[in-house]
Amino acid sequence: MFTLNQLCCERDGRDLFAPLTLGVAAGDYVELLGANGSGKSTLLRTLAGLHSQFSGSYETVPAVYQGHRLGLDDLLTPVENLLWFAGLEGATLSLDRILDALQETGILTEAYDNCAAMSAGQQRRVAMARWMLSQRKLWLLDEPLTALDIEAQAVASRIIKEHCASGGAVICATHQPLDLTDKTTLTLTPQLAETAS
Amino acid sequence: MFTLNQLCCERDGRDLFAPLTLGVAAGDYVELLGANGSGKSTLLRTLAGLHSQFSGSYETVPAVYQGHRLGLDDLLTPVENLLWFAGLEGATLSLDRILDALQETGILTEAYDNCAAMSAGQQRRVAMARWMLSQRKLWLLDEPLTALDIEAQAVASRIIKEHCASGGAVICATHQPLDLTDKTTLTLTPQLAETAS
Amino acid sequence: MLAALKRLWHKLGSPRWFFALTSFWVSLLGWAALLFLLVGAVWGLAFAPADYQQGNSFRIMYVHVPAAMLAQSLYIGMGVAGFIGLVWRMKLTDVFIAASLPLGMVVTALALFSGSVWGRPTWGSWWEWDGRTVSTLVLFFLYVGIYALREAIADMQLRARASALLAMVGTVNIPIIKYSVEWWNTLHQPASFGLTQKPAMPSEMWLPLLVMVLGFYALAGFVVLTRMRAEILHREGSARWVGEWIAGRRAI
Amino acid sequence: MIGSLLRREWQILRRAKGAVINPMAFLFLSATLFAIAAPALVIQQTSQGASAAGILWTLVLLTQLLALDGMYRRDFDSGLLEQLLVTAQVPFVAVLSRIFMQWLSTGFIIVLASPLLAVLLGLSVETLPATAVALLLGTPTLSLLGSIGASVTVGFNRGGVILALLVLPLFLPTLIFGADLVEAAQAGRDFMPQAYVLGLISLGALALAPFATLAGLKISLEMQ
Amino acid sequence: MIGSLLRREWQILRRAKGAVINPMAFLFLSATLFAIAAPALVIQQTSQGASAAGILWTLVLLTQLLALDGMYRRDFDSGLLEQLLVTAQVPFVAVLSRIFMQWLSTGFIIVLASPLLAVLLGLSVETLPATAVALLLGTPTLSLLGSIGASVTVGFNRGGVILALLVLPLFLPTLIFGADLVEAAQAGRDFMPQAYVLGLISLGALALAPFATLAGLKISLEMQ
Ligand code: HEM
Ligand SMILES: Nc1ncnc2c1ncn2[C@@H]1O[C@H](COP(=O)(O)OP(=O)(O)OP(=O)(O)O)[C@@H](O)[C@H]1O
Ligand SMILES: Nc1ncnc2c1ncn2[C@@H]1O[C@H](COP(=O)(O)OP(=O)(O)OP(=O)(O)O)[C@@H](O)[C@H]1O
Ligand SMILES: [Mg+2]
Ligand SMILES: [Mg+2]
Repeated sequence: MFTLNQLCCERDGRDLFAPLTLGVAAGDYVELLGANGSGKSTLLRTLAGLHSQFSGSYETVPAVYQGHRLGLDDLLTPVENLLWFAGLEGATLSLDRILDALQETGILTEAYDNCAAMSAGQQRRVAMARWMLSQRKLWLLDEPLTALDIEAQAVASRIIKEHCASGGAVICATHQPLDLTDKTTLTLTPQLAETAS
Repeated sequence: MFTLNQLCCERDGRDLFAPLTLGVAAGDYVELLGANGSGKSTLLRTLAGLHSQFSGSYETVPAVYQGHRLGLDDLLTPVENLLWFAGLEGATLSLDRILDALQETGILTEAYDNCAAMSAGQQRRVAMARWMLSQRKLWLLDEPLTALDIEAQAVASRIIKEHCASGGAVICATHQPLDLTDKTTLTLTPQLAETAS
Repeated sequence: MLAALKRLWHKLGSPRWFFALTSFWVSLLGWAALLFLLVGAVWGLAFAPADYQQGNSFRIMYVHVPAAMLAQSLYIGMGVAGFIGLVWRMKLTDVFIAASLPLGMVVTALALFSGSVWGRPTWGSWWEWDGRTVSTLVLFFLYVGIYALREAIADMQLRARASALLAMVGTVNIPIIKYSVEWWNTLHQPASFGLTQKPAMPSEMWLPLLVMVLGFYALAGFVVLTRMRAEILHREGSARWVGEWIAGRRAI
Repeated sequence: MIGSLLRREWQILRRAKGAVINPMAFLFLSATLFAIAAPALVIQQTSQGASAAGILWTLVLLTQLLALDGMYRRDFDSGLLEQLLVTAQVPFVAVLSRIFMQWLSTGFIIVLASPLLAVLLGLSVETLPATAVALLLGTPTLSLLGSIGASVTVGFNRGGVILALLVLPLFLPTLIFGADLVEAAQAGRDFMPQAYVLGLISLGALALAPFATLAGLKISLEMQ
Repeated sequence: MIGSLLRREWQILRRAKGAVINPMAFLFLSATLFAIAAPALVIQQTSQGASAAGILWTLVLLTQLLALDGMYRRDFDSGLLEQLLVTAQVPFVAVLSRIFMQWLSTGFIIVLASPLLAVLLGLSVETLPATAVALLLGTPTLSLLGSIGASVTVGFNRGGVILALLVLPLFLPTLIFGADLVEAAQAGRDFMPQAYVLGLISLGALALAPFATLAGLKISLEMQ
C-alpha cells in the first residue's frame, strides 16, 4: 500500500525522527507511537501530501486522511457532509449507505442536524462514517479515538479491523492502543545524534 | 467547593441530562462520565460561567477552566502565556516557578519557543502548567488527557492528585479513567421522559 | 404595593398572560386601523384640496409621512424592548423585536420609496442627499444590520440577546445620528426643500394626515400583536395552555 | 463531482443567508458614507458625470475585498480545506467551483444591484446598461485574483489587511478600465474597447487563478 | 493586572509586525486607488479643499473596519477569549486594554500618518494640525464602537460584512463631525465646536463600549 524509504520529516530544517524504512501491504494495521512532539502528525501529513519538507522518499496511494481537525462543515448536516466528500472523491453514494454508516457509528439520530450543534465526540463519529464510506484503501488516522466514548472507541476498532480484513490498510497515530490483536507498531524516536559532518 | 442543586443544562431549549444534585468539597476528585453528547462539556462550561441556559441552580467559586480549546496564544512562548494568565488572575509569578512547572509537565526545553510551533500534545502540556500555577482551588477540566502521551498522562494524574491533596477540588470530564484511587464518579444520563404535563 | 408591582412585572413576563390580554386588543386595533385608513385615504385622496404648487403629487404625503414616523417609532420601540430584555431577561421582549423587525424594515423602505417617488416631481430627481433622506437611509441600514445578525445566529436565546444588545446600542445612537445628519445638512446644503419647516398647511390637508397617521399606528399595533401572538404559539407550542387554546378554537 | 461541489456551496449560501444580502448592503452603506463625507463629489461633481464611475468602482473593489477575507477561512479553520486537497480527484475543479460561488454571491449580486447604486451616485439612466456590462465583465477578475490572495493569507492572524495589500494592486487594471468604460458611456463615447479589455483580463485571470490558488492553499496548509 | 495585559498586547503587536504597518499601507493604497479611479476628485476638486477631508475620513473608516474584523477572532478561535472571561479578575479592564491596543495599532498610527496622507489628498499644509486633532479625537470612537460589533460577530462565518453593516452606521456622527472639522480648518473657520463634539462622542462611546463588548463576547462564547 505504501513504502517509506529512509523517510525523515523535517520542521524548520530540523529532522524530527530517525529515518524510517517500512513497507505496508493490504491488510496491515500499523500503530504509530511516539512521545509528544516526536513527529507522528507530521509523518501522516507527509503521507497525505500536506507536508513537503522531508528527506528520503516514500510511495503511496491516494488515502483517507483524518487529522487533528475533522474537516466537517459546520453549516451542513452529517448527510450533506458525507455526500460532499463522496462527490469530492468522484463517487456517488446512495442515501441508504450513508444512513447505514451513520447507524454503525451511532450518530443516526443526528443525521439531519447541523454539525455545529454537535458535541466533540458526535462530530468524531461523523468523521468515522466518512472513512467507512470512502472507496480508498489506505487510511491515515491521527489520534482517531480522541473524544470518543467507550462504546464509540470499540466501534472505531471494529471498523478499522473490518477495513483491514477487506484488503485495506490503516496507519493510526495514537497514545491509546487500539483493541486489535494483529498489529504492527512503529515507534518514532528522536534522531540520536545530529549528523554533524 | 461547589454545589449543584437540581441543575440541568439546556441547549436550544432541550434538557440535556437528568437533574444533578451534588456537593463537592475541598480534596474531592470528581470524574464526569457519560456518552458522547450527554452534556459533560456543557456542564463544565456552565460551571465556568460560559453557558447560561440551565434550570435549577449552582454555587461555585472562581475556577480554572480547561475546555476543548486550550486558550494559548500562538504568537507567544509558553513562559509569556503563563505570565499573561497569572496577570489575568491578578497574581505575580516568578520566572523560577514557571520554569519549575514547565519542567514538571515535561515541556521545559520548549519554554521559549512559539506555541504555534508545537505539537498537539506539547501545547496540552503547557496548559497543564497553567493549572498548576493558578491560585484557584477548583479545576474544571474537559478531557485533559487528549493528545497526551503515556508519560504525560501519568503526569496529569499526579498533578491532579497533588492538587486535591493540598485542598483543591477537581472535576474532570473524560472517557479515559484517570489513574487515581480516590474518586467520585458522576455519570450523566439522558432525561428519561420529557416532563410532558 | 411593591409586591403588587412585582407581581404585575412578573405577569408581564408571562407569554400566556400576554396572549390572553391581547386577544381583545388585536381585534380592537384591527378594526381601528381599517376605519382610520379608509377614512383617511378617501378624505386625503378624494376630498383634500390640491396643493397650489405641487398639484396632486402632494397626496403621496398621506403615505410618506406616516411611514416615516412609524419607521422611527418602531426602531425606538425595539431599542427599549432590547434594554428591558437584557436587563430583566424577559422573554416577551424578543418576541416583540422579532415581530416588529420585518415591519420596521418594510415601513422604512416604504418611506424611502414614497419619498423618492415624491422627489421625482418636486425635486426633479429620484434621490437627493439631505438630512432627512440620509437619516432614513441609515435607519434602514440599522434595521438590515439587526436582521442580518438574527439570520446569522441559530440559537434562539443567543439571537435574542445579540439583537437586543444591538438594538439598544443603535437606539442610543439614533438621536446622535439624527442630530449630526441634520447639522451636516444645514452646513452643506441650503434647506431648499423645506422639509424641516412646517408648511402652513390648511386644516383640510393636515386633518386627513392625522387620521392616516393614527391608522398607520393602529395597523402597526395590529400587525405586531398578531405576529407576536403567532410567535408565542410557535415558541410555547408544547405548553398545555396552547393545546387548550387550539382545542377551544376548534370547538368554535 | 462538480455537481456535488456546487451543491455544497449552494447549501451554505442558503444557510448563511446573510451571504447574499450583506455585500449588497455594504455597498449601499459605503456609498451613503461617501455621499455624506464628501457631498460635493456626489452631488455637484457627478452630475457632470466625471467621477461617479470611479467612486462606484472603488466601492465595488472594497466590497469584494471585505468578502474575500472569509473566502477560505472557515474551511481552513475546520480542516475542510486539507480534506479538499487530499481527497479531491481534481482539486482544480473544487477550487474553481468555490471561486465561481464566491463571484455569484458578491460580483453577480453587485451587477444586479448596480442600477440602483448608479442612480444613487448620480450616474445618468442611459449609462445603466453600460455599468452593468462593465461590472459583469470586471467582477470575475476580482473574485479570481482575489482568490489567490485569500489562499495565501488564510493562515495568517490578521489576514484582512495583508490580503488587501496583496490584492488591491492586482485589481488596478480592472478598476481603471471599468471606470473608464462607465465614463465613456456617460460621455456618449464608444465603450466596446474597454469592454473587450475587461473581458480579456477576466479570461487571463481565469487561466491563472485556479492554479495559483491551489499553490497558495498548499502553502497555507503547510504552515500548520 | 493591567500591566500584564498590556504587555501581552504589546508582545503580539511586536511579533505580528504587519499589525502596525498594514493599516497604514492599506490607507495609502486605497487613497491611491481613489486618485486613480476618480482623478478629477482628488486633483481638481480638492485643490479647492471641499472634499479631501471627506475622502480622508471615509478611508480612515474603511481602514478601521478592515482591522476590526480580526480584533477578537484569533483569541476566539484559540479559546483564549473564554479564558479571559473565566479567569480575569476584572474582565472589564481586560476588554478595555484590548480596545486601547487596537486603537494604538490603528487609530493612533493613522494620526501619525495623517500629515502625509492629507498632503497626498490635497489638503493644505495649514490644516495638518487640525486634521491630526480631528483624528485623535475621532478614532477612539471607531475602536470603541467597532469593538461592540466585533464582539458580537466574532463567532460568525462571514463576520466581515455583517460587522460592517452593524458598525458603519454607528460611525456616521464621527465621520460627519470629523470631516467637517477638517473642512472648517481648511476654510479658516473655527473648529473647536466640532472638536468638542468629537471628544464628547468618544467619551460616550468609552462609557458604553466596554460593557456592551463584554456582553457581546459572552454571547459569542455561548454559541460554541
Ligand atoms: C427618499 C426621500 C425622502 C425621505 C427618506 C424622507 C424622509 C422623511 C422623514 C424621516 C420625515 C419625518 C417624519 C417625522 O415627522 O417623523 C419626513 C417628513 C416629511 N417629508 Fe419626507 N422624505 C423624502 C422625500 C420627501 C419629498 C420629496 C417630499 C416633498 C417635497 C417630502 C415631504 C415631507 C413632508 C411634508 C414631511 C412632513 C414634515 C413634518 O411634518 O415635519 N419628503 N420625510
Ligand atoms: N454549539 C452547540 N449548539 C447547540 N447544541 C450543541 C452545541 N454543542 C453541543 N450541543 C448539543 O448539546 C449536547 C451536549 O453536548 P456536550 O458538548 O456538552 O456533550 P459532551 O458530553 O461533552 O460530549 P463529548 O463526549 O462528545 O464531548 C449534544 O447532544 C449536542 O447535540
Ligand atoms: N506548525 C508547526 N510549525 C513548526 N514546527 C512544528 C509545527 N507543528 C509541530 N512542530 C514541531 O514538529 C515536531 C513534531 O510535531 P508533530 O505534531 O508531528 O508531533 P506529534 O508526534 O504528532 O505529537 P503529539 O503526540 O503531541 O500530537 C514537534 O516537535 C514540534 O515542535
Ligand atoms: Mg499529533
Ligand atoms: Mg465534550
